[in-house]
Amino acid sequence: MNGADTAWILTSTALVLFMTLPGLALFYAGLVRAQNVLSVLMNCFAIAATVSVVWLVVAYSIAFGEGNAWWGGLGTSFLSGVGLDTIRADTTLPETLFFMFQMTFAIITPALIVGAYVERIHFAFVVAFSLVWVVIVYAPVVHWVWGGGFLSEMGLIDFAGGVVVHVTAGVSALVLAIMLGKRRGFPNEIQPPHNPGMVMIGASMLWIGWFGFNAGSALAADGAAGMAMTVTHISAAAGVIAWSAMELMKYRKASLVGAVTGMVAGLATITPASGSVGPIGGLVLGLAGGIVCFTITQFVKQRLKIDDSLDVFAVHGIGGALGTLLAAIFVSAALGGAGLAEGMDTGSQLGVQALGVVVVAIWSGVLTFVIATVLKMFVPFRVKLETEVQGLDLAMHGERGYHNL
Amino acid sequence: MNGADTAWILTSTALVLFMTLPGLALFYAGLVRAQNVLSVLMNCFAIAATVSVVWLVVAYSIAFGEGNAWWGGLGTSFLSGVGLDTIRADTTLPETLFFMFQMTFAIITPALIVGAYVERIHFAFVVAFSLVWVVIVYAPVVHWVWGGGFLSEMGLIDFAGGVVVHVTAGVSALVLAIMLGKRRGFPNEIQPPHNPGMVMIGASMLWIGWFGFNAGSALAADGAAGMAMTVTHISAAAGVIAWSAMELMKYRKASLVGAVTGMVAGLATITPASGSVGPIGGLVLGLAGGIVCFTITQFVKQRLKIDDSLDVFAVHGIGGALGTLLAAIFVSAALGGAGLAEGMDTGSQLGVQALGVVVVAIWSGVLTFVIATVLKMFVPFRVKLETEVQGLDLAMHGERGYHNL
Amino acid sequence: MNGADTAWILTSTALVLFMTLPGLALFYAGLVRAQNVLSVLMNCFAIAATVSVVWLVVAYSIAFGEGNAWWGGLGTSFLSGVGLDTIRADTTLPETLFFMFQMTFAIITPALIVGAYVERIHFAFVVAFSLVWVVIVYAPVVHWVWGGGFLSEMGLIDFAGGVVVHVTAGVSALVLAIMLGKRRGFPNEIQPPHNPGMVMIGASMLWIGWFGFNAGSALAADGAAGMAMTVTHISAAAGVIAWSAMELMKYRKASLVGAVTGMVAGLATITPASGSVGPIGGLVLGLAGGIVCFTITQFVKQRLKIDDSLDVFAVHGIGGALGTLLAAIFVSAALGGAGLAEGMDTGSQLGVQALGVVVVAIWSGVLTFVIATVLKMFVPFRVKLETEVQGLDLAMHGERGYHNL
Amino acid sequence: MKFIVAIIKPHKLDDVREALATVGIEGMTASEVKGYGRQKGQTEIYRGAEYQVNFVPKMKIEIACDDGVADRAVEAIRNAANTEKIGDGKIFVLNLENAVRVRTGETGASAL
Amino acid sequence: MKFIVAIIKPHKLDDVREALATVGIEGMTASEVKGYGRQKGQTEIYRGAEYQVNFVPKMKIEIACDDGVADRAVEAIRNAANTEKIGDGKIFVLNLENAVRVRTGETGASAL
Amino acid sequence: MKFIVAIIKPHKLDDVREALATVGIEGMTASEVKGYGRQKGQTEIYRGAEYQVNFVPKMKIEIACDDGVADRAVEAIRNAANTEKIGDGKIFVLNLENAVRVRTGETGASAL
Ligand SMILES: Nc1ncnc2c1ncn2[C@@H]1O[C@H](COP(=O)(O)OP(=O)(O)O)[C@@H](O)[C@H]1O
Ligand SMILES: Nc1ncnc2c1ncn2[C@@H]1O[C@H](COP(=O)(O)OP(=O)(O)O)[C@@H](O)[C@H]1O
Ligand SMILES: Nc1ncnc2c1ncn2[C@@H]1O[C@H](COP(=O)(O)OP(=O)(O)O)[C@@H](O)[C@H]1O
Repeated sequence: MNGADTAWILTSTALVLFMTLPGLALFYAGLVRAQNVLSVLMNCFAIAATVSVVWLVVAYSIAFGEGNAWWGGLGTSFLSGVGLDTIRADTTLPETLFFMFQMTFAIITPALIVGAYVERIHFAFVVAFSLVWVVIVYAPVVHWVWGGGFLSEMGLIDFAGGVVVHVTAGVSALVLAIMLGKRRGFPNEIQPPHNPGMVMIGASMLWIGWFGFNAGSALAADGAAGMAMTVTHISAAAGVIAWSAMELMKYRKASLVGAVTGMVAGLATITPASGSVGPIGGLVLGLAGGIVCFTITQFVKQRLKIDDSLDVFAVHGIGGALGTLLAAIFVSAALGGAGLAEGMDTGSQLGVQALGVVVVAIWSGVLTFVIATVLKMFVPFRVKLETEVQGLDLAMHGERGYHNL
Repeated sequence: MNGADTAWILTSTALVLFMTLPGLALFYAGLVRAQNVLSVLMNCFAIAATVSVVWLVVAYSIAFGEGNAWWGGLGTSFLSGVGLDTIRADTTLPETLFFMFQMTFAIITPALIVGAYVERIHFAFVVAFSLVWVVIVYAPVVHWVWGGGFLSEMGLIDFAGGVVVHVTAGVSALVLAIMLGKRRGFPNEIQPPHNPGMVMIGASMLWIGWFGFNAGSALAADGAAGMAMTVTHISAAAGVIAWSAMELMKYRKASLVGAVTGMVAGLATITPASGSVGPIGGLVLGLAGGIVCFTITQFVKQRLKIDDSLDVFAVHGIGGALGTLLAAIFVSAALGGAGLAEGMDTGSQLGVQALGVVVVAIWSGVLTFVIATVLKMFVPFRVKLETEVQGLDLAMHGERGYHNL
Repeated sequence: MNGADTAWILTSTALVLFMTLPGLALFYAGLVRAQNVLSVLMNCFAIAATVSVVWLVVAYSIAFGEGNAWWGGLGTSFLSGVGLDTIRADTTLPETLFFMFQMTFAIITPALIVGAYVERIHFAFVVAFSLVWVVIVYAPVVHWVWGGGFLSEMGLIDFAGGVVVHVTAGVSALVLAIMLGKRRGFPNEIQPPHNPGMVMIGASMLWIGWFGFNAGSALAADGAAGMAMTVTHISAAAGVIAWSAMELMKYRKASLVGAVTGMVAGLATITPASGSVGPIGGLVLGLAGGIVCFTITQFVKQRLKIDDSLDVFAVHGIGGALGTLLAAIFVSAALGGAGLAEGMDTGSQLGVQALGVVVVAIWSGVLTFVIATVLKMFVPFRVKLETEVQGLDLAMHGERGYHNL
Repeated sequence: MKFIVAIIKPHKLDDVREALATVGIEGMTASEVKGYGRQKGQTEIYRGAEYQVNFVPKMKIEIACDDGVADRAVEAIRNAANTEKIGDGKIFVLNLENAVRVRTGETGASAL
Repeated sequence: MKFIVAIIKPHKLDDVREALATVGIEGMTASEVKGYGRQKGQTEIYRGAEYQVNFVPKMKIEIACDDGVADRAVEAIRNAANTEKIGDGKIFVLNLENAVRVRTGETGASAL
Repeated sequence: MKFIVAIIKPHKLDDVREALATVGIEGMTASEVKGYGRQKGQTEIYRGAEYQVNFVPKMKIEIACDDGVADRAVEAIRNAANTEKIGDGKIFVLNLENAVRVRTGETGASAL
């Protein structure tokens, strides 16, 4: 065990949990109507609590157990065999800590999907779906990429979860949004975010927390962590600049919500590449992420008329996929990257990256469709129109977000 | 000195201060009326500032000075004798850092009591009481349990403060609530929380900060810290699930404020045991904490009709005591725990735990009564009815929480 | 490279960025009218993003490149020559991490200036000015003091930026405020802060983050970091007490905004001295900072009638300068400090400190005047009166802070 | 002239606005209010206790109009705001003696 | 019918609501308003400066009722809202020409 | 007596209050409202889409006064609220049958 690495990952675990509680929760809650603010916060909070238990019971084992190329088996359920002094293989960390650090990823990934179905979904479905999804969709993908499964065998570059986190969440979000249908009034009479300041607070926490997400994925306190933090930060900044520039060109105004959305786009894009590229790579990926996600956001909502309400697919799915592909290019030492693994050239690496994205996208999309189709036979899927109109807070949770009378 | 341990405790100190500022402050402020939001924030902020100075001047010395079985004496007042290179005995940390880490506990403990007297107490009393309380009630108990005093001699298990923090605060809160009397309109016309979202933000910060509180109490970046973080997190999650389940059974709705209250219950319960139990223990303690605290909350308010306004006793006092007792059981290696100290069996350990709880509860209750009785001769205790009706913000602090006109 | 030091500075980097995003942004945004809340948040967010890129492109090199006594040259632009394993000279840290840690200072310094021009400045000017200012004003001063430039040669004590951060920002703020002119209605019809709770949240984040700012400036996880954290915290607490005491004497009420402003004053004052003084020094500097800044705040606004809207000069400029001077006194071992550098006596040290403050103040003031004078020929400086009346959020950013209809 | 005060369900505001346009009314003033009546508020829960909320959120619309269109305006509001559920609201008609447009000083119907 | 507008202290809302029930009035509309009058607002302090707040928070209650109960309604409000302190508020009585229940279309007194 | 309802631009509130004082009116009730009329709201942008905001923030002022001063009051409001821009607002005058001061029970003009 290495104490310094342990100290940094203890911190990173706190940072990544902070991304969801309250970071992502606020980011999403500020974007909806005032009558739904609590339901969004509650979705994220309930996912965090229930997924944590499922992670202990079975999901961690499926993701990181011995197992085979496809899954990790059930041998490590309830952390059986893991004690105070157990060190996680191939790391310098106590396994309990590795378990915790990875848990924070398992929490935020289904929480990202919340953005697709806000303001109209039934709370019971949110919890049921998230739990099943983490076990069936997420945990196996983790095993393929980080648990020694077949994608890692093939040499897929996904340092901190472009595929594992953002593609899985983004594609699943798109499928759910289509199945659930549009919010009343979408797209023309949708109200603007009820509290952009809340969105910015959440976004800032996501930015800070992402240091734990990406630099923490080095699993050590060393130069790799330092470089990961650097490219992550530069990419976030570039994403802000790119998105704001697009808005300025289109409306001669740069909005706060736009700026923070560009930040998320830049961060989602750099995530898979944050262990491979250099500062220049971070700059380019951030700019690319901002511009591409801005374009897709409008395409999905205005052309396809799909109410992926908070743009989970356009920002996370596309950003994560884009970064996974670009990693193959900017990993090259010539562009300041860490260099290709031996035996790989840019073409072959790009092939592996593309394969990883496609396989995981299909896996996530198909299984999400199956899970939701089955679940909605047993659990209410969408709320009544009247409830949707009044807002979910009072109807689902017996509370109101703002009391001034 | 060990750099890695130092790095983690520097971080933990920031995390635990973050629990109070702004974590606990927001958690409490969101629960009151909009006209009292600033007074609650100010109570917590003023306590943090003034207690810090008192800690330097005398309280740290009483808690951690050489002294005897009962108190630490005054030898370390103003950190005299402590320099850049002084290492805290029995640790690998600079003593200045140990002083800071412990200070954050001394800040949050009286701040927890704020929940008992909101919306009707006079600000001057809050400050005066908190300072005296930290010196007379809190510091000696710290010495007994963590400073080499008689309870540590007896082998009391209280890793991070179930007795030291939660029982002292909970019992003192109950006594103050009784002495101060009910808020106008209690219990029937009490208004629901003016901003549950603010409560959730604070709760999330408490969750994150609690990693510093419990895992930091390992005073090292090692497997013990990893395990403490794990059981702490699992217990919080279980607390959320338990409380929400109770609400669902009773009202067919799970509220956000309920979920986060369950989280606090789970965290308060695991705190004393977080150095002794394993993941299963964490799960059980969290569930137990959620269910028991839910029940006691209603008993205190609806049966006893005591206006412990934000349920400090029911959640912290009971949770901390429950966890202290259960620690004796789940410490056993058979249940995945660290194992009993030699010479101890479950029965004898349970005896020590019970003794610790009872002694500290009596000490806190009696002295709180004495301190408040004396202080209110010199400092205004409760505000005028008209001030209470208008709200404390404008009357006490010359400010209003929300300006939109 | 030292892993423990690296772990702590990774954390500190996150903490200092957290000071700006969202700490300072919220601190400032809560102080303005509800119609300008987003513009303030956007100013801070846009500064963070754009300055980050400029820091990579050129400013870091000017500040920390080899260079000469006056600037660091352009050799390290785009971090050229810095790889995964490059260690920053005179530290035990990866240079990428040192780059990131210092970047967070480069972000918050221009963001501090935001307080001078809120509610009436044009967004385009904010971005343009901040970028030019970081390159021309800030980066060279960093080189003089921390990059081996002439002020460090002379033995100036500025551990964490009393001169580098607070004097540069404070003086520049004052100059900009004068050039920009008063807000409509200043000083008599200015509205009180629209959300003091938001101010307190931001202030709490500043307090926590300042641990990374000052204790992080030790660039190591050791006793120096522990002592820096201790004196920083004590000074913040003392600042709160001093400011609140002044208010109590004057109005018989202590306000929340006053308390948190005292905290900032205490923190700005200790910043330059946080590597030199002991706990007593921290206590005295905090009290001095609170009292002096309280007095100057009123002098600037009520006597000089300068609308330095959020008191950047009075709190940061004066606090930073005061602390820089007092450092010369409380550094002495007799007062619990680290002791004077050999060859220095209190008088000579005081001379160096005074010189540093004066030189940097003049440099910042004159150049800010020049930059603003030139920039306003090309970029709109102040918004139209109607926009100012309606608020900047809708006009500049096409958004509104609070939607309830 | 008449001064019409309508209390409606908040989400009906846009429908009512559009309905009024069809009868030629292009101006109105809306505000958030809390209503008490037959429709009871939902209960809120807080830490194991239930609270009855007496007042429910409503939208108030005030319209000044010429006597001639008043009846059609009332009818338009009624149809647009009606959901056939308790709590749909009320329409009150008061007499308006005079109206002035601040900008021009026009008075009477021409000020509307 | 009458249209009664009462400006009261916010915390008196529930008392007034109950008082009105005793005279048979089961419906009303309330809203938060800011009042200016003899009662002066408290001063606010901000960084060493004091600000006079001109407007104080009040609650406005609007009640449509039959002519017959109007006087009793006014009396009920007065008694319930009275604290014998400056700023207790005012009650204004206007004439109400017509009332319509959106849901049913009932008009006049039966719409209340 | 008259019951004057004025819809003005929010930042004009203090000017209007002062103007009313000059004609001897020392009491009024203000509230935030949203206005719809000729003046169109600015557009808001959200993630690459533009939204037209139909309602613009306005301030509503209600003043009860004696018949004698009503005209001067209206004039005072007009002058103080006028910016010669669309959206300056409207002033509506209704008849007020009675007024009661809660604290004292005074009625009529002496209650104001
Ligand atoms: N007598 C009244 N005076 C003023 N407003 C009223 C009155 N009665 C009802 N209202 C308003 O109308 C709303 C709807 O009335 P309610 O009795 O709940 O249902 P309905 O409109 O179907 O009769 C109430 O919430 C209240 O705002
Ligand atoms: N002339 C008026 N027109 C409308 N509202 C008024 C008028 N005068 C007073 N009010 C309202 O009544 C409230 C109380 O009046 P105030 O003069 O303060 O005390 P009192 O009710 O004891 O006379 C004020 O805050 C204001 O809201
Ligand atoms: N017919 C009406 N009834 C009630 N309020 C109105 C009416 N017409 C306009 N208003 C109010 O007056 C405000 C200003 O009116 P508008 O037509 O925008 O400009 P102007 O006052 O210059 O004619 C509107 O925002 C609305 O609040």
